[in-house]
Amino acid sequence: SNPGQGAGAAPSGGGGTKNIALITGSYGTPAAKAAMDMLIKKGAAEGWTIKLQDTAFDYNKINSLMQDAAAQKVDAIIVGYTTPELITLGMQSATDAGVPVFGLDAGVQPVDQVTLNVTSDNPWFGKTSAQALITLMGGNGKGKRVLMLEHDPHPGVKLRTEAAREAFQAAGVDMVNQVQIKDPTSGRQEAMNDVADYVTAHPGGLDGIWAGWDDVAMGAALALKNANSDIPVTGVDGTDEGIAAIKSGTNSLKATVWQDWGTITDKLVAGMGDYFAGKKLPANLEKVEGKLITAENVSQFSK
Amino acid sequence: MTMDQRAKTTSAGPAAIVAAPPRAHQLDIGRILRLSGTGIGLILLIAIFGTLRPSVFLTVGNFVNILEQISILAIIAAVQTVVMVVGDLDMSVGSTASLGGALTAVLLMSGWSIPSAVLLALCVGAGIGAMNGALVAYVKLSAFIATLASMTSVTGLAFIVTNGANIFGFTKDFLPLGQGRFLGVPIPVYIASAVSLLIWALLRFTTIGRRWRAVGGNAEVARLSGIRVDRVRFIAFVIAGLGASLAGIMLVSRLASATAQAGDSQMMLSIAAVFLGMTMSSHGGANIGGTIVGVAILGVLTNGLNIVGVNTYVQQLLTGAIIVAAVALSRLGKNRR
Amino acid sequence: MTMDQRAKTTSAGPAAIVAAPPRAHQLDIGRILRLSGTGIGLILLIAIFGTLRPSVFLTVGNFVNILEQISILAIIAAVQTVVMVVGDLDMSVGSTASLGGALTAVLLMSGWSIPSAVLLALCVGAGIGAMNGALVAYVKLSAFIATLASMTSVTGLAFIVTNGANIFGFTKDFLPLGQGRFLGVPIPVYIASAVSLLIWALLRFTTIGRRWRAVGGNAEVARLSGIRVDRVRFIAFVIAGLGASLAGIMLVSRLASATAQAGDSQMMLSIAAVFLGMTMSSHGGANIGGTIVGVAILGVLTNGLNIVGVNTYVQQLLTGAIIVAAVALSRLGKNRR
Amino acid sequence: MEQKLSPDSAVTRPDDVPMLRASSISKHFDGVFAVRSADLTLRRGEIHALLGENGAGKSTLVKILTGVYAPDGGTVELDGTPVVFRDVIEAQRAGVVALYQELSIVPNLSVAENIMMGEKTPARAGFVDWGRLFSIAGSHLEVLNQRIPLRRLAQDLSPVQQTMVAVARALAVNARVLILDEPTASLTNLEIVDLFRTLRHLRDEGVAIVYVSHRLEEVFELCDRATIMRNGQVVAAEAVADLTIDLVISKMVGRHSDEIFPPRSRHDDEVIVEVTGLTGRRVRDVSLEVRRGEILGVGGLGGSGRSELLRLISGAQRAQAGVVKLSGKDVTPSSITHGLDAGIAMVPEERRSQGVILEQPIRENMILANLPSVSSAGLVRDARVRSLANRGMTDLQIHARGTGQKVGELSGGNQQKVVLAKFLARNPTFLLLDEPTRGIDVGTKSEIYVLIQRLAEAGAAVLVVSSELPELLGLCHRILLLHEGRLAGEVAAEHATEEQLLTYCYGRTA
Ligand SMILES: Nc1ncnc2c1ncn2[C@@H]1O[C@H](COP(=O)(O)OP(=O)(O)OP(=O)(O)O)[C@@H](O)[C@H]1O
Ligand SMILES: Nc1ncnc2c1ncn2[C@@H]1O[C@H](COP(=O)(O)OP(=O)(O)OP(=O)(O)O)[C@@H](O)[C@H]1O
Ligand SMILES: [Mg+2]
Ligand SMILES: [Mg+2]
Repeated sequence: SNPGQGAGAAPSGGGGTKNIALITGSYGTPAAKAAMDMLIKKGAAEGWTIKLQDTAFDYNKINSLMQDAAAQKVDAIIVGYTTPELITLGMQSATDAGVPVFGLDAGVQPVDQVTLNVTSDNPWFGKTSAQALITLMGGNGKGKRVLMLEHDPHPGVKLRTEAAREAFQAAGVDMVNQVQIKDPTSGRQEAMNDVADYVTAHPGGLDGIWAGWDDVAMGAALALKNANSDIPVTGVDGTDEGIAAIKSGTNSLKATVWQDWGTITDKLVAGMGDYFAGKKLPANLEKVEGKLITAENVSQFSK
Repeated sequence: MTMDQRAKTTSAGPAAIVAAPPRAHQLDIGRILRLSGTGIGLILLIAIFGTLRPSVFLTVGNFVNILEQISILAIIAAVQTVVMVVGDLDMSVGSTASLGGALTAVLLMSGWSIPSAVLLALCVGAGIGAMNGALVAYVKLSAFIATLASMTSVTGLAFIVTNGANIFGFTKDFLPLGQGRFLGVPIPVYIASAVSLLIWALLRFTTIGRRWRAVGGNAEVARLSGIRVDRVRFIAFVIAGLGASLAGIMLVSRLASATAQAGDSQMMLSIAAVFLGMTMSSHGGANIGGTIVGVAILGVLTNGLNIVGVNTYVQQLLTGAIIVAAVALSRLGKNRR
Repeated sequence: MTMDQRAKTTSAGPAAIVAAPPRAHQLDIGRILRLSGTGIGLILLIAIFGTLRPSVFLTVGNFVNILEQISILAIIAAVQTVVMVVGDLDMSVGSTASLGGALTAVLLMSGWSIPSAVLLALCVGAGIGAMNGALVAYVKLSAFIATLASMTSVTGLAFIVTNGANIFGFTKDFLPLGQGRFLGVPIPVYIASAVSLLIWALLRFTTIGRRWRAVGGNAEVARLSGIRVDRVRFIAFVIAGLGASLAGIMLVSRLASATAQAGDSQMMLSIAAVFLGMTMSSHGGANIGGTIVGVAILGVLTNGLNIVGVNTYVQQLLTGAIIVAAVALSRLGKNRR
Repeated sequence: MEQKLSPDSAVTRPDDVPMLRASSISKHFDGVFAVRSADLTLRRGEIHALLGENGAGKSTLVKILTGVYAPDGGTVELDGTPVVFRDVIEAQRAGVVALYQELSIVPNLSVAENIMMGEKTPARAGFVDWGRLFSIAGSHLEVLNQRIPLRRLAQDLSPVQQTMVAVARALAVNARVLILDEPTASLTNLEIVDLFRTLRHLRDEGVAIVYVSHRLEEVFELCDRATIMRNGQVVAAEAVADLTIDLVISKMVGRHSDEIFPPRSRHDDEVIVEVTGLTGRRVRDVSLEVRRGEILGVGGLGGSGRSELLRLISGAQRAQAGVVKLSGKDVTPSSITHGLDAGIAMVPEERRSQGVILEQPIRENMILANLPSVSSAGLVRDARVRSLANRGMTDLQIHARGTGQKVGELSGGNQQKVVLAKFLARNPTFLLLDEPTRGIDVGTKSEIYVLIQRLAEAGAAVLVVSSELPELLGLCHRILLLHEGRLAGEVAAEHATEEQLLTYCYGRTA
């Protein structure tokens, strides 16, 4: 399994049985699922019961679930893959009920009502994957034509995208098309069709594809394979599938940014343990960077 | 029985008009089961969850929670009821809610006052309804395809309006609409009650309400009896657009943020609620009382399964099964021919 | 010929039909427009995109692209057509496709052979169809609510089967089903053509096809003519489940991965396609030819807008508008009193 | 353009200005004329019969007069002033009102609301005035001598009651011109008496009434003048006193009608149908026998259970008890399919909702009950379909453009023939006919009688349900009467009278 996943599972005190509600904006994407599962497992090692509830990015539902959890007086609520600013109602009901709220990859700014948010450094992901693509395109981005696969409604992906755009702009990359994926649940199919259409419309008109997450990157790679094109694609997440694709060497997906879920969940579990033990937490936001995976280092990450 | 009446008529000359239906139906258990099947379903659900987690589920706080959680759906389902009374269907209520909310958010952020932003968003909602209504009533497209198409277009519009982003950080004054409480009861609950009552009164007491029902019952007879069927259908869609937009605005206030698809999930739920409620009328048509019971079932179901702590996936599996069970219950008394 | 017959009839007997000015029928432009409105819409779309980007849009390569992109939808829409011929609607085809694909993927990963994995997934699809069919035909629930509920449950199942994960890494032998080509044409195109032809033949040449149409035309008349209406509707749903599952399996092969919701978006599209096609029959009913034109419209639209380089959001806006336009076109000849 | 008419001006007009005059009205559908250059003149205070065979264009003319259809040509004058009604509402405002054929009620509204629909709904500021609604609706039903609970949903009424509610709706508008398109098609004599009384009363108050009916006896009883149509054209307009039934028929069909009923044939003594103790919801313990070649009639009042009896025998409805035997074999059918396979076929009561699929072509309709015989190995053989359809067209003399024409475009009589053809192609040994000639003109009626008799002569047993007593008397060998679901009597048709039948219908044993 991935490095980090097994690491640092040491109990951090403040044990005892705890009922914890884990309410997530996303469980349908592989990366999110991996992180959630890891968190539940580590919590169990602490003696905590973590109940997961998925909302498929329905913020209204996140609010409702937080209200329900607050009404049940759970020991803590963890929100995943959402932005605390967008769920004020749920946050308020938790605060009113005296239930602490923790964040797993939840937004990027410190929010008062959140006890601790351990989050991926999405801008770093965007910047890093963009630079990797520039390297794959020959090192000098000037005039290189890149298609971007984005999804603005997802706060994390949006942050990545913005950082990637900045990096491309700085390098003089020509962002020829920025495609918004409409529905992430069928994202791979959409990406496949969109890239196929673009490549048909502009034969030889692309030097690379930047994708906001691995699933759509795989769709882009499939389309390129059908079009017999060998331009590089980069993703973000470091899913097992993405890693396998990079390792194969024959796939167009050449690089992805590995999100360090091991570290993120470790830090969150540790922070929660400290909180339950009555310790004061130094800050309520921690950002965790990831690692770039390319053909060179992929073997360290694959099973 | 009919024969008796008729036989009497024969001998008696001009007959006295019987003002109320005879009491023959008094102990028709099949009928009672049929008419209240969905209601029984609701009570059963409450009983089950109440037994499983009495200390949490059966509290005033949780009850208020459920009410708050279903308020927005209740509004959309109420206006969906109107469209379905007429015999049509509005697939665009979800996206209209999204757009209405998104538009309000964008306007607020660009400095509009709350009343003017809300008013414009309501007008846009009514406008979308009017477009749907025109396509269905005057161009005579099937309601399904017309509103499906407008759902797609309106979603596109909502994305354009928000530019795909989450919009948040409104003035605090806007938040009470969706988050405030009065006498311990959330404001949305009041609004939803008011809208439901209004729709109920419209359907029950007004001429337009009766015309909606007539058109839904038999449009051709209605037309030949001097009802302007086109106009009547048109108005139903306008109301749906208006109500959807209102719900969307409340949703944005409740969430303190707006996205292009925030309200989309309400569409299917609203239709499901109306269908659940349709079993509660003797003629099998959409009716506001039934719709509210339908909304309540959906609300109690989610809340209860959450509180009992059922795995999300299993929740979905159960939700479908329970909806079927609730509707099927009402079929029990019905199957003899 | 017809005219002659009629002229003879006039003198011959009662209830003769008098011929109007001879040419009136022959050149009924309204009727032609009405029956081919959607087809004209398709041709117009091709013409527009062809004019805007002739060198790209009007190439064999792009044509093959489009065909490949619509194959899976074509299969789902074809089986949806069957259900809609009977006068029902299947909202669960999308989630059944997802489940069928997911199940195949999970079975393949756990070492099943391709034929047995595919066969089991097809059976499960047919089973879901059978459940829908039983609820609609025998329990007599409305198709809308029954399949909406089963859509919810099946999605839950798909999540349970995949445990929410992305499943990938199948044996290479499985991929040609969705990715392979034969004589330069993608395999899915062959499969979609075969399925469409099969459904066409079923509807056109077989007794079950006639029964479907009779039940869709007037279920009571069909019943009183000795057609076992319940069984006939049941079979339609089974076919829908089967076809949806097949499409889902192909989707997984095409994407080389499976998720719990990969096929969900096909549901709305399939219904839209059938509705687009319904305008192409003289009785306004679902028909396979029209459905295929409907699928083609949706495919050409997305591909064309992509090729012309229209922004995603604007694409959505236009898609809705163009669907309305295509359907409305077919209404042109129809509105006189 | 709407015509404002003050009542005063109407009264002051001389009597020779007709209340309504339609001149040179034409209308065609899909290239075929339904009405061609038709004239109709209505005087104040007359009941005017509009007669013609099925498809003659009567209903179309009615719809043009009331704004449902826009005519291709022609003018309509009301009190000498030209009017153009763009829809029903404009016609209604001008006092021209119709009860349309085969369109009666809105099922999910109460009886009272059905009567007071559209602009008639009493309202204050958009709110329905329920008090007035019920009292006015009630008074209209009272005039018709109907005791129907005003709050009951119209869907729960019997077909007869539904028709009476629709009649009341037409009366509820203070019409100057009242048009009734076959109001009595599904009524029994009882209601007809009340209806006629009401119509005569309205006539005496100066209302001009157009009365469309295929029951010519009624016309002679009720009407003052008659306009007769054939093939969309008006062929005569005369005082009823100057006409005889034979004359009317000959003008309608363009030839002389001989006896409408064919001479009664003889039948075997061999009993081939034995029904014992049949019980359903309304039908109680009915037993009967039919012999080979016999035509057995079943009479009764509306709601007496005649249709249910047929449904129980045919398998359309499950019996609670009872046995049906065919040639000594127990074949009590559990479904229509089962019944058909055993040789029992039923032509249902409601043509448009139970008999034909209006949107589909003639040949598709004809094969519905015959799929096994036109197919092999699950495949429909087009050649067999064609030959079956063509045979049906010729045998029953169906007038249509071809077997591909939509049934909905045919006149009522031809639609009925399609239904008959569908079931006759099964060669049933026991044929059940529920109101086989309802709403059908005399010419077609007579053709259908001949057909029924041919079938009996060929060895089938036939059961005919009819609300028209002359039909039962003229066509059948023997007649059973139902009262409240039970057998109330049996008569041999040859020497029976209508009075005799009615006595049994009312449950009085003679
Ligand atoms: N909407 C329509 N579309 C096409 N043809 C029509 C339509 N309405 C009537 N027709 C045709 O016009 C002719 C006249 O029909 P109409 O209904 O006026 O006859 P009718 O005299 O009322 O007959 P019936 O006694 O059977 O009611 C028929 O041939 C009928 O098939
Ligand atoms: N008073 C009534 N209330 C509700 N339904 C009725 C009533 N009378 C009759 N029906 C229904 O109408 C249908 C026809 O009734 P039935 O078969 O008993 O009558 P019928 O003798 O054929 O008379 P008709 O066809 O003239 O009404 C039946 O399905 C019956 O249930
Ligand atoms: Mg007529
Ligand atoms: Mg009857």
